[in-house]
Amino acid sequence: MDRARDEQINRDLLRSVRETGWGWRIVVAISGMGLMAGVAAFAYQWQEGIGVWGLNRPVMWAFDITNFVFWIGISHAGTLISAILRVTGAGWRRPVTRCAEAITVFALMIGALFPIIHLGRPWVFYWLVPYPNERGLWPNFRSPLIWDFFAINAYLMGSLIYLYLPLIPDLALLRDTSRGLRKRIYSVLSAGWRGTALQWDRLEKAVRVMAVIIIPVAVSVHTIVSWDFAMAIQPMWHSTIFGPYFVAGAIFSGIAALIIAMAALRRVFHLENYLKPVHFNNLGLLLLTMSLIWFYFTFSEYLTTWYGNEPMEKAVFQSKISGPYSPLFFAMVACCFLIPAPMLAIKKLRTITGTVIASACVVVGMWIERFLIIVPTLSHPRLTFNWGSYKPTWVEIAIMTGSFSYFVLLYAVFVKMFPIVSVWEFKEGLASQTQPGPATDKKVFRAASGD
Amino acid sequence: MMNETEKTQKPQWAMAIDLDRCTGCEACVVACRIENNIAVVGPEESARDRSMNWIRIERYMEGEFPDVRVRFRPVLCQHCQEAPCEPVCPVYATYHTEEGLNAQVYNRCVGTRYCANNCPYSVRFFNFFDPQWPAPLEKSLNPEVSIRTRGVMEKCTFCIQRIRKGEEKARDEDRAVRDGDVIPACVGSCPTKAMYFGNIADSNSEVARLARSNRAERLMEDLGTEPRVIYLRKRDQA
Amino acid sequence: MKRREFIILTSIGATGATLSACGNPENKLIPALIPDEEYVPGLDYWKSTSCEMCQAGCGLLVRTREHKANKIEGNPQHPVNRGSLCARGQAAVQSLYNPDRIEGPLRRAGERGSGRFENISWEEAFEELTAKLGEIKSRKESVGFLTGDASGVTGLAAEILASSLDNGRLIDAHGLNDLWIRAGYENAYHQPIIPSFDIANARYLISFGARFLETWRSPVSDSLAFGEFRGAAIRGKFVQVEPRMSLTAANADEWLPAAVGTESMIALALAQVIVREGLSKIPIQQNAFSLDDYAPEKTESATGIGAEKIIRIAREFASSQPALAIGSGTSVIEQQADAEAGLKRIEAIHLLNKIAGNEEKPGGVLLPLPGIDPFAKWRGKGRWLPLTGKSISGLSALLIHQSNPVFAIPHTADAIKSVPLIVSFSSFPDETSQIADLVLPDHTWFEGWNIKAAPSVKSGAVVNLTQPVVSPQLNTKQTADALLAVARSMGISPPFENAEEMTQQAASEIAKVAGATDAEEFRASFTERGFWTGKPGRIKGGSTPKSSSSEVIDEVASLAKQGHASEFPFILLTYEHPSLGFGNQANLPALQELPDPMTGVIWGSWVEINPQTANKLGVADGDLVEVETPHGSLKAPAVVYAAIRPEVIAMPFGQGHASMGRYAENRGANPATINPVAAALQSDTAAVRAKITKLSEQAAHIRFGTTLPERPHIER
Amino acid sequence: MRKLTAVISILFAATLTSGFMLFEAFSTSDGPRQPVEFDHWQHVSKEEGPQLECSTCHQYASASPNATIPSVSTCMVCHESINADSPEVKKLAAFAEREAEPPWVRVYWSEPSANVFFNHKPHIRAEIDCVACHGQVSQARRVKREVNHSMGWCIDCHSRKNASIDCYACHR
Repeated sequence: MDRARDEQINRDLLRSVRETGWGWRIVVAISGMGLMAGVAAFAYQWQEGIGVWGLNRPVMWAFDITNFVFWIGISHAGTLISAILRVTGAGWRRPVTRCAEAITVFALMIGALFPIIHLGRPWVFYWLVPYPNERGLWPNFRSPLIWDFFAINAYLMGSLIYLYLPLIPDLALLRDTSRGLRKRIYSVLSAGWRGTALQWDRLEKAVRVMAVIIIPVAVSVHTIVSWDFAMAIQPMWHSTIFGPYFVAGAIFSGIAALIIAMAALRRVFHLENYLKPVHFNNLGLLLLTMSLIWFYFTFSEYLTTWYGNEPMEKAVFQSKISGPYSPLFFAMVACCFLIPAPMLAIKKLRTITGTVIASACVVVGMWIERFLIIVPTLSHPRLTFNWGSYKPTWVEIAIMTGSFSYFVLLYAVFVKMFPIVSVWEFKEGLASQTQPGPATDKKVFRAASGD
Repeated sequence: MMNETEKTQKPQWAMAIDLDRCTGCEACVVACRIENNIAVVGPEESARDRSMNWIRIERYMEGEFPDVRVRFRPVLCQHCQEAPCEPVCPVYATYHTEEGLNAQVYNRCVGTRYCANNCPYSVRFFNFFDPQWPAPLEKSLNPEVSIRTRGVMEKCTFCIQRIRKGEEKARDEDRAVRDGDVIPACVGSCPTKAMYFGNIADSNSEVARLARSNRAERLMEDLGTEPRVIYLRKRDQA
Repeated sequence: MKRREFIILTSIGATGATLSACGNPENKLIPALIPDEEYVPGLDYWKSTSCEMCQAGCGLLVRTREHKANKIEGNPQHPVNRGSLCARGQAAVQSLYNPDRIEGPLRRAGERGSGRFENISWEEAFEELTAKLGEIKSRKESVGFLTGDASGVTGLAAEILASSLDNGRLIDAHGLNDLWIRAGYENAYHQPIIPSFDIANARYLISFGARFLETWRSPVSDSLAFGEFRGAAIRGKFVQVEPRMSLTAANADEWLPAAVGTESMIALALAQVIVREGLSKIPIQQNAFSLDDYAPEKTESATGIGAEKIIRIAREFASSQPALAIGSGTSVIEQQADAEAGLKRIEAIHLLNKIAGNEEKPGGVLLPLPGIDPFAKWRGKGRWLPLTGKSISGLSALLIHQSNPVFAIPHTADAIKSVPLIVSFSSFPDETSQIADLVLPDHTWFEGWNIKAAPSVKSGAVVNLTQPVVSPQLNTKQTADALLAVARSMGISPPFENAEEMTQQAASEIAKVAGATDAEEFRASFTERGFWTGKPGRIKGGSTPKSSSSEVIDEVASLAKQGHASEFPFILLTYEHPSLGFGNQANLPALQELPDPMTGVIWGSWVEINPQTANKLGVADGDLVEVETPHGSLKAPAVVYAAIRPEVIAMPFGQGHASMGRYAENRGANPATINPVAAALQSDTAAVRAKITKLSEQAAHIRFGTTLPERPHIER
Repeated sequence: MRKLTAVISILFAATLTSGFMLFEAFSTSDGPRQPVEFDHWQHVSKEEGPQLECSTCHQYASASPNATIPSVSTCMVCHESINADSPEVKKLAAFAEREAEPPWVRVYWSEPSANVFFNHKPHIRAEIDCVACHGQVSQARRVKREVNHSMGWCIDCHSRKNASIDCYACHR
């Protein structure tokens, strides 16, 4: 590989770390303000009580858990996709993986906040943690919320490791090319990476092992999240397909989020040479597949409910199809299937712009889907005397805005600190193109890590 | 002197409600509110469907004028033996006691509201805000019952404070509990005497007798929740 | 004896005797008179007293701990309520500890009606009142005493004070309603009695608009009877005849939505069928109605109830023994003739009982046991007048106690406002106290004394004792005590020092009636139980005057106004709210948040409209509508209510307070302003023609629960 | 340099600890001041005193949830004549005169927010010594809180005695 090319790649991919443009500053300022609004709203809720939300009897969950499920869903973008692609050896994955893995970690961090935010008494959230105490009290291991606690923690840990491991060579590159405080930080983070054959060997192995481990963990996380509902006996919650349905929905929304993030990065950091239309095309095809799978699940879920005609299930069903929630329901179908599926199916429309539009629809549609799983069921309890409705307040909307802003902020900071396209993997990809066959010669990469 | 098994076996509390006698007058609703310090949430909060009634009268009106039929059903916590609310609580704030009560421990509650979402009877109430007792209204509070704070779930306890007193009384007299030892506030106030309370494990008790009645049914029995509230169907000729 | 032993023995003897000697010290029923130092913190003391939330006279046990009342239960020994208690009774502690009680005597500081008052001491208050009454006396002008407690201690104290003035006028706040009921039954029975009805033992019950499960005479007592009626080996059948389905009708096996004012036609049609089919138990030549005009075939178009149904029910009624007809129905009152006809209705209904042979037997109509007036010995010649336009005119001073006429009977407000001196004894800042010159707040009945006869029960007469269960919470004074104090300073010496002494002396009188040998012992047990019941040894007639129906009819006629059907196509029924009553209980938060059992409305008022009518008017549930009658108009949210006749709209009393504390104020509308006849009678019986218009404004409308059928409606 | 850091941190820790201990010692050295200086030791343990049982005055402990503080009238049964001219008894007599109860300051209680409904009766029935929960009140001239009634402390004893550790046993 020629040196000039190598340096060009380094320059391009490390530009986000080295240079601070106005675009980045504006994004940080706006998302920072959004986050502050969310934090202020939460502080207000903490002070006054959860009554400042629009919840009521019988709708005791709404925006809070919708956001929780939504963010946990988004988190399936990354790790799962990059792991599957890595395991299956899809070569085009290389510029995409890190971007996806970062989404996972941040979406998980934010998603995991919601179960705490939604508590009536958030200051005692630690009671969900099993720790020995003089009172002899433990959490209830029969509760799906405790399963959530373990599943999300496991996934978060796994995802962090999985994000970190492939980052090490790039951290070393950064260490070697920066000065001052940054250098100190990167040298700690790069954990003594010198690019020896042994290190490469171990890294490869570790990444491979993690890729295999993270797939079942990711599947289990969203399955368990779905069990929050499926384990309950409420109409249209108590469904056996919720596990795969949720996982499919999660991957679906995750890919959509990834496409949007990639498009934004491409634009802001001029990564046109790295994130190419082919990536959007491939991810677009994946998104199309997921859209079809999502539609299949949704169709069978609603068909069986309709055909079963059990009065209580049917009441919830009708509230979605023809009742007060029908505008949202049809918006969901449009956003998740009717708009994206044809767009992605037609090759002409599967451009960068096209996939981004489809993805935006999907993200919105999947948020509505989560809302429609939670609220219509809760507002139609079995005893019709207690039927109710739900309207959010500004506090819930502010907290939701805060969560989105926080995500953007975290992402922006991450981009500022680490190359968002894996430098060594990209180079590995180039090498494997020029030298067909498995890339065993680590010299290339050693060079990449900068000597 | 009662025998040892009678003494050691815990009473199994249950309630029977005769729907043929219940007129829907709601005396029980106020009796419960006063006995159990249930907060009045006020018009603004009531408008947001947050009023709390541990026992409520459900009214179902069917038919068109002039053939309108109205049915009333007092609904309170059914104290299910297979309660859907219990397994889902992550911190054991709601659990099952040896006396068959579905207990809610207020100061263990973190407020996930999962129990309320999984209750098919919608009998769980959440304290969205701290209760307000403008002075001197707080003097009317029952010192035997906890005052709940915001963020916790609450619901019917079968008047646990009265159960404890009744059990204490029986113990003082060295005998098993019997009918009349425990009278929850709603049962005591009922103007048509439509409600009965007692130990269903004692086959001679009134509730056990009524549970065997051919009019006996339990609410949504098909869910397998095994409620401890027994409803006696109306004796309509129709 | 060692000193230590001595201490142990004496301490047990001194403080423990009353409590520990009885075993478990919890839940001991003890007289309210227990001296303070014998209280032990942490223990429950149950004190017996009597409920004064309505006229039924239920016996109560109040649970107190550390000098605070925290729960009221029915007294299980009391013959009226046998341990049960209604919603109003349960909520009564919130009147004792109401945050909006008047804390002490007040003198008006601003314009009348401005609501500005200054705090004064009781001495100043008495001084001022005595001086002013003295002036009025010297000018030989009239002073009125208006009280809702005419038969209790306040009534007697007012009589005593009135005797010290030359022109004292005694006005009974419940008078007109009592007279109206009395006059109706007098028509039916040709003697001044109010019969009692043995619902418990009847096997067939037809009620003509009597809401006996909610508000009629004695809801708890009647509910107990209804429970027995339902629980009997042979289940009784219950038919309710009324144009709007009340809670009582909702519990009926059959609801006959007869047109307003045609209840008597239904009764007579039933009677006609019984007679023509030869099922009558008595010969029927001597009745006032010519029954053949009321044959069900002839009346069905007017009543709206098919002849077939009437014939079937008549047969059932005649063949189910014992059977019972109760109630009085409703009617539109627009002129004097309507008022007279209204009184006639009771007669028609009771003809049915006579024909079916339901009198003076278990499960039928029972003629009442003689009543007891505990104060008979001290009654003067003063006659209690009903509260009418006439009785409050021409007064120089008006003393108002336990009555809120400015709100409840708004057409009297102008006459009251023109009285130069208004003294209110209200415990709460209600509309009447707001226009008073002096406010001398009364104790609540948890803090004061009273003794009163309750309506008799099957087993005998009942006398209730109300006694303090807690010490006075605020700087208030029992009105009877205040009146006696004023009477003393007016120069007479009353036979009693205060209300407590009045009850004690009255108790001694009852001891004589009861034939008790030891008056002291009788008094102790009376005080402990809070009531006495039994068959009086000798009959004491009391001061019940023979009613004069003309007085009622004149008052009603003077208030009625004609409305043309073309202009006012609907009939407005105004009815007593099941828990807020006529508005006296609107300041109790527990009752404000108690859903109306039929509509689920809380914290407000509403107008019930048949779905057909609503459809025609384009009114949806919760829309604000304007209801106009010849007397005025008001705005309230609509409730689309399936169980009401299409031409009838209905609205409960209870809300619409301009002032009465935070829970009652500025909530809903007061139908008393548009149906003055019903307001004057304080009853459900008088309807009025009305029209209804949908408004574009949005209404504050809060409901608990839905009005859906039990199973969701599923289209297959 | 390192040594100095270590010394400073040790000193700091020691100051904190001793300060805390001193604070503890001062704050609990004496119980709250009561309206009448009632001396338990004099009534219960003093050789030449009346040597009363706890239940003589706290007479409802065996029969009710509350042990109860005796009313002044109980005190006056003896103090009408005994030690009637001591200043503290005079204070007591003044209360009795006014038919008022001295505003005793509570020493043992649980916060209302703990939602604990303690009942003395079953504890007396199980023959738990008063000292187990209240410390050496009989030796105290002024009662102070000696035992920390934390939930763990309650649970510990309940488990040892095979008493119920059901939540509803204490909370409701």
